[in-house]
Amino acid sequence: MRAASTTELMAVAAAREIADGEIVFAGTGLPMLGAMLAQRTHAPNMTLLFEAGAIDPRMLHLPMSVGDSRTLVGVAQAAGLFEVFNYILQSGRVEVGFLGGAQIDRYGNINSTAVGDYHHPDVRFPGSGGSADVATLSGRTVIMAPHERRRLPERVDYLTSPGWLEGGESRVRAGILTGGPSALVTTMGVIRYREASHEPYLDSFHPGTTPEAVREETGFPLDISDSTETLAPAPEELEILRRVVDPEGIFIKP
Amino acid sequence: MRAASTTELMAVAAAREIADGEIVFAGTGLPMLGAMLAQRTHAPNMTLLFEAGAIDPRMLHLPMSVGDSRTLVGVAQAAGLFEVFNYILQSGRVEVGFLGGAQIDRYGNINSTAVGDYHHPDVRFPGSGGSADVATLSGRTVIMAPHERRRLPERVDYLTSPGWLEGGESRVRAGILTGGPSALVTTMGVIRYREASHEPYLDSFHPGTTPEAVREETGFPLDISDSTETLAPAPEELEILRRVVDPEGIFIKP
Amino acid sequence: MEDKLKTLGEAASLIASGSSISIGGFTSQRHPTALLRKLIKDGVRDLIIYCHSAGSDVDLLIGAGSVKRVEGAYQADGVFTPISPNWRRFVEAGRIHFEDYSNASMMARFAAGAMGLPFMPVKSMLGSDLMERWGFSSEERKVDPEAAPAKVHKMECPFTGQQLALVPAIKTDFCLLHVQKASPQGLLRIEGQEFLDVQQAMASRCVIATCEEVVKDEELRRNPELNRIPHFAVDAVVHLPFGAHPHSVHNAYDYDPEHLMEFSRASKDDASFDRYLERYVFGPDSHEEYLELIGGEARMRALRARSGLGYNPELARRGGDR
Amino acid sequence: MEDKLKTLGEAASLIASGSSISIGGFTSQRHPTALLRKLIKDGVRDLIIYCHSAGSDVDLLIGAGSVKRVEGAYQADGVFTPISPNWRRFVEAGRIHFEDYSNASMMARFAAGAMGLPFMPVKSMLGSDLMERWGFSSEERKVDPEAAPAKVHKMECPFTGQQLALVPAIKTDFCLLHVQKASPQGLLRIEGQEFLDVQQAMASRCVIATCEEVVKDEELRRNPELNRIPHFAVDAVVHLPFGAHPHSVHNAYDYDPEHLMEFSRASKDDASFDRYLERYVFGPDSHEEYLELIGGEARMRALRARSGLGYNPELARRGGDR
Repeated sequence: MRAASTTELMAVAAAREIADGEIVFAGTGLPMLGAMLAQRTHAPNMTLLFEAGAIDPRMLHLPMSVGDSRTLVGVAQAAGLFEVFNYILQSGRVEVGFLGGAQIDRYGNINSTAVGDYHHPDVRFPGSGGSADVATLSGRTVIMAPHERRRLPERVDYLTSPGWLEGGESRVRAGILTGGPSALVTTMGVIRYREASHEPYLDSFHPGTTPEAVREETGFPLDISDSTETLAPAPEELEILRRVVDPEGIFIKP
Repeated sequence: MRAASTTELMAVAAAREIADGEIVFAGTGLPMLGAMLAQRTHAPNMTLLFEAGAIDPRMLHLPMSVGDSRTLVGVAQAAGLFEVFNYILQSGRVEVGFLGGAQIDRYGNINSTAVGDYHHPDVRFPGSGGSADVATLSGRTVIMAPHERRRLPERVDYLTSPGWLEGGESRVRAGILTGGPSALVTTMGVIRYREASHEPYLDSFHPGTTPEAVREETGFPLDISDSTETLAPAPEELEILRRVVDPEGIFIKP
Repeated sequence: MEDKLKTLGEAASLIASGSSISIGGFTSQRHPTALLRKLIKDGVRDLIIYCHSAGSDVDLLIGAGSVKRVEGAYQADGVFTPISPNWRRFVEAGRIHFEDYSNASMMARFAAGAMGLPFMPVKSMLGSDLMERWGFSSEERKVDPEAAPAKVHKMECPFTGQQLALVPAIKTDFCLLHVQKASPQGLLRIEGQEFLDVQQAMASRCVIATCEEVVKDEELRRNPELNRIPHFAVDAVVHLPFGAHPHSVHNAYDYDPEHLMEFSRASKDDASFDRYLERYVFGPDSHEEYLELIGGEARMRALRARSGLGYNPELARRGGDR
Repeated sequence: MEDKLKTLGEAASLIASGSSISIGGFTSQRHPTALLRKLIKDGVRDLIIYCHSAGSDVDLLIGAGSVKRVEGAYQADGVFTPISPNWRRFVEAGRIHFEDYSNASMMARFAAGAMGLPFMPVKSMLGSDLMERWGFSSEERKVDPEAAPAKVHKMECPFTGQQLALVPAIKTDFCLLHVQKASPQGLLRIEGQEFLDVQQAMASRCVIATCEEVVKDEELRRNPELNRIPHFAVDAVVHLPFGAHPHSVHNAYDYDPEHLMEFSRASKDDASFDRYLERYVFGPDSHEEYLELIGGEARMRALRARSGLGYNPELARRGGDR
């Protein structure tokens, strides 16, 4: 069997962040791969949600976006943004939310809006979508991003989606009473956050890299002292990912 | 043909308050008779609403309450309180609302709550239901009540549903920017309200009574100088009311 | 997925005295009445009830002495009982606590609870005694952990300057529903009007649904646009055909005018209502026995809805005149 | 009841330059794209757009120079174009005004408009630059009658003390939808996700719906639980099969990956996007001609949804790699 690609490694790492029975909010892209994989492996009783209106699908084909008809196969309810955001997310029922972002800073704050000046940006991104909402209102969040120094700065240019803000108690002080990032899964490893300080540390580095290389590619101080190598995907996980979750090769290039 | 009973007279008077094409909010009882009659006579394009969730029914049988399954025949939408109150009533789409009440005072304020002290009432009524909402948020309201002196006091014991409050501009001053009672249809006549002062006056007295008798049975000052006799129901109106709207004799006793 | 099918007894046993509850349905429609009878039989008391337009569901509990407090908007069974008789009797005698809102403001309070918000703004209540007269004083609220700290707050909109009423969210311990179809996993389908069932369910910590029919989860998922409450919000499902009697269930059966009038007549004083309870609540050993008591197959046939209408057009409805 | 059936041209002619609009659908799904092409062709400009998760619907209007301002949360076509290219290009060059919210806060703004409220409270936006950084200053807002007087207000809940964001209601001149089924009288049925169409429609002064199928009003009324927008809220209905192309319509057809990628490639600069507009917007004289141009019957067959799934599982989706 072909060794796991970085994309596959990340999808498997994402899947492992989901416990069976949890209610999971997923955005477009890698989070969908992870959620579909988890549903087909260790978390058959998880409930998946998409903000566009699909509540608990049993998808047969990978969606291209959270609004895709493919999210409606076997769904419990075909609803809309109003129901998902209000009755499920804001009411505090979501246990884990998956997010991406263009920049992720030291405390897991996400920028999906703009690099440079907000009004005259160097690069403009799509914007929050549901990201700020999921980051604020989920029980915990898992962030997925390519690991590049410029994408992991000390402080995001625009804080679209609140992570631990400035660390410590700053999130609660801002009026956000629950949640916060539990993991940042990147192309190089998995970063987590210390309990009270919410300082980031490297939990694991992917096979083929080193803790030092990860720290080198990170734009904020990163404690690597507790890191171990990321557990490689099991052959069954890769098999399901390639043959069942994404046989069309939408994300996973053969 | 048997002459019109008081109930029939009131139902016909209620029907005549509806113009074709209007959106009408109706409560249980006489308003339903009036609305069903209007829909079958001069207002075939009216839209009827019930707070329990029926939007634009074409009823075949008189409902016993606004939640009755009979309100669902031919309905455009079977929704709920959330949709009807928010998207239709509070958003300002309702043109005329029909209300009843235990006491109606000089300025068309309604008491459906209690006579005597609120905490230890002499008589306790069912409460507002949607009455306060319809009275506040409809384009205009038509109130229907038995004409008895004690039921038409100068001031209600408990102001459940705002009419013109203390008259003049007091309704707008209270923050209610639209609506107000346009007619009070009683067992003796039809009372309306002067434009700026919102003082009540007798617009018409039902056949068989006199303006003076109406004033005598009214607990607040009533200008009777402009009154004429209520136009008697047309034979077709009575026919439809008896044979089509209420053939079971739920409200109309044969 | 977890199977949440329970017996009526198992479901009722979840609810302790002193709990806050809301009950699905509207006046004489789609209440989980069999479940309410079971609660009374089990001796559940001191209930705190949040409702909008209640009927002889809440009035049954009031008459049985099971209710400590009602926050709601309306208590009547339409034409059958224009004022719920036990409600009237208990309020006039000072035997229960109560606080009055309008239907739209109770709707907003449940919606706020369902949406995870501490309040909702409404344009209703302004200029009304609903705003000015409180059921419980600020002092009483301070010592009652279940009560909102205020009945309502008046607010000036920071965008437009217009006046609004802010009403406090409701979050109940239990929401009790009766629906047409439920899956063993708790996915619920409602036919006809939803009333406020969705918002009441989502504003509750525990949802118990009795239903006319248990349907496979996969079957309900074939028409996901028709499902109204997701499985993960529901804790127990009880298969209980005719579980809303004497109230109606759209597409299943009509209200029972004879029984509603008997209820109304029985509510004139404690002694006669005790006889009603003895006969219909404490007497039957099961829901099946209750159904036999009210007339069995013949009565159920007489109430059964006609397909395509959702009610029985032949029903003798003038029970009040007999 | 009034017949509201209109031709595409009649419906488009209702919308004047400078109008505020919202557009139904979500990223690559169920947009009234044929109607948008017609607006561009008719020279409608200076549109003020309120959206949540828009895709190449709004991006088409931006690229055509029809947009003055966007208030929204997201601009992308999922995997096809992770950042809407015209949006990115126009914002970076300072060619349109914009203001950023989150999806839930835009949802709340539309809901407030639909519910007749001047604002809605949300728990989102706290701690975020969505709260702190405004697209338009207080001074700009004062001279712009269309803009809310403030982007957001922070509030302390008078009941609980918790912090909330209040977001201003949206009321648009027009809401443009594409749905599966509509009656000539304007009753609308939506299959699959509603997205935010209901709230957007109810928050608009004029609703124009294009649809796959015109169905008799009586027919839609046979399943009233499935209808989503009442006839009296809708002003015009246009029968326009494949009217959402290149976007998908659940149960009808899939998105068109080839066309979406062509759109994306064409959006790299004004000159190439002008060629796209020339070919697909200004070229065809009618919607029928447009459908011929994109491949006619053969292409439509390739996109057609499989019954029971709602999309086409055989669709070649890796357009990006070709």
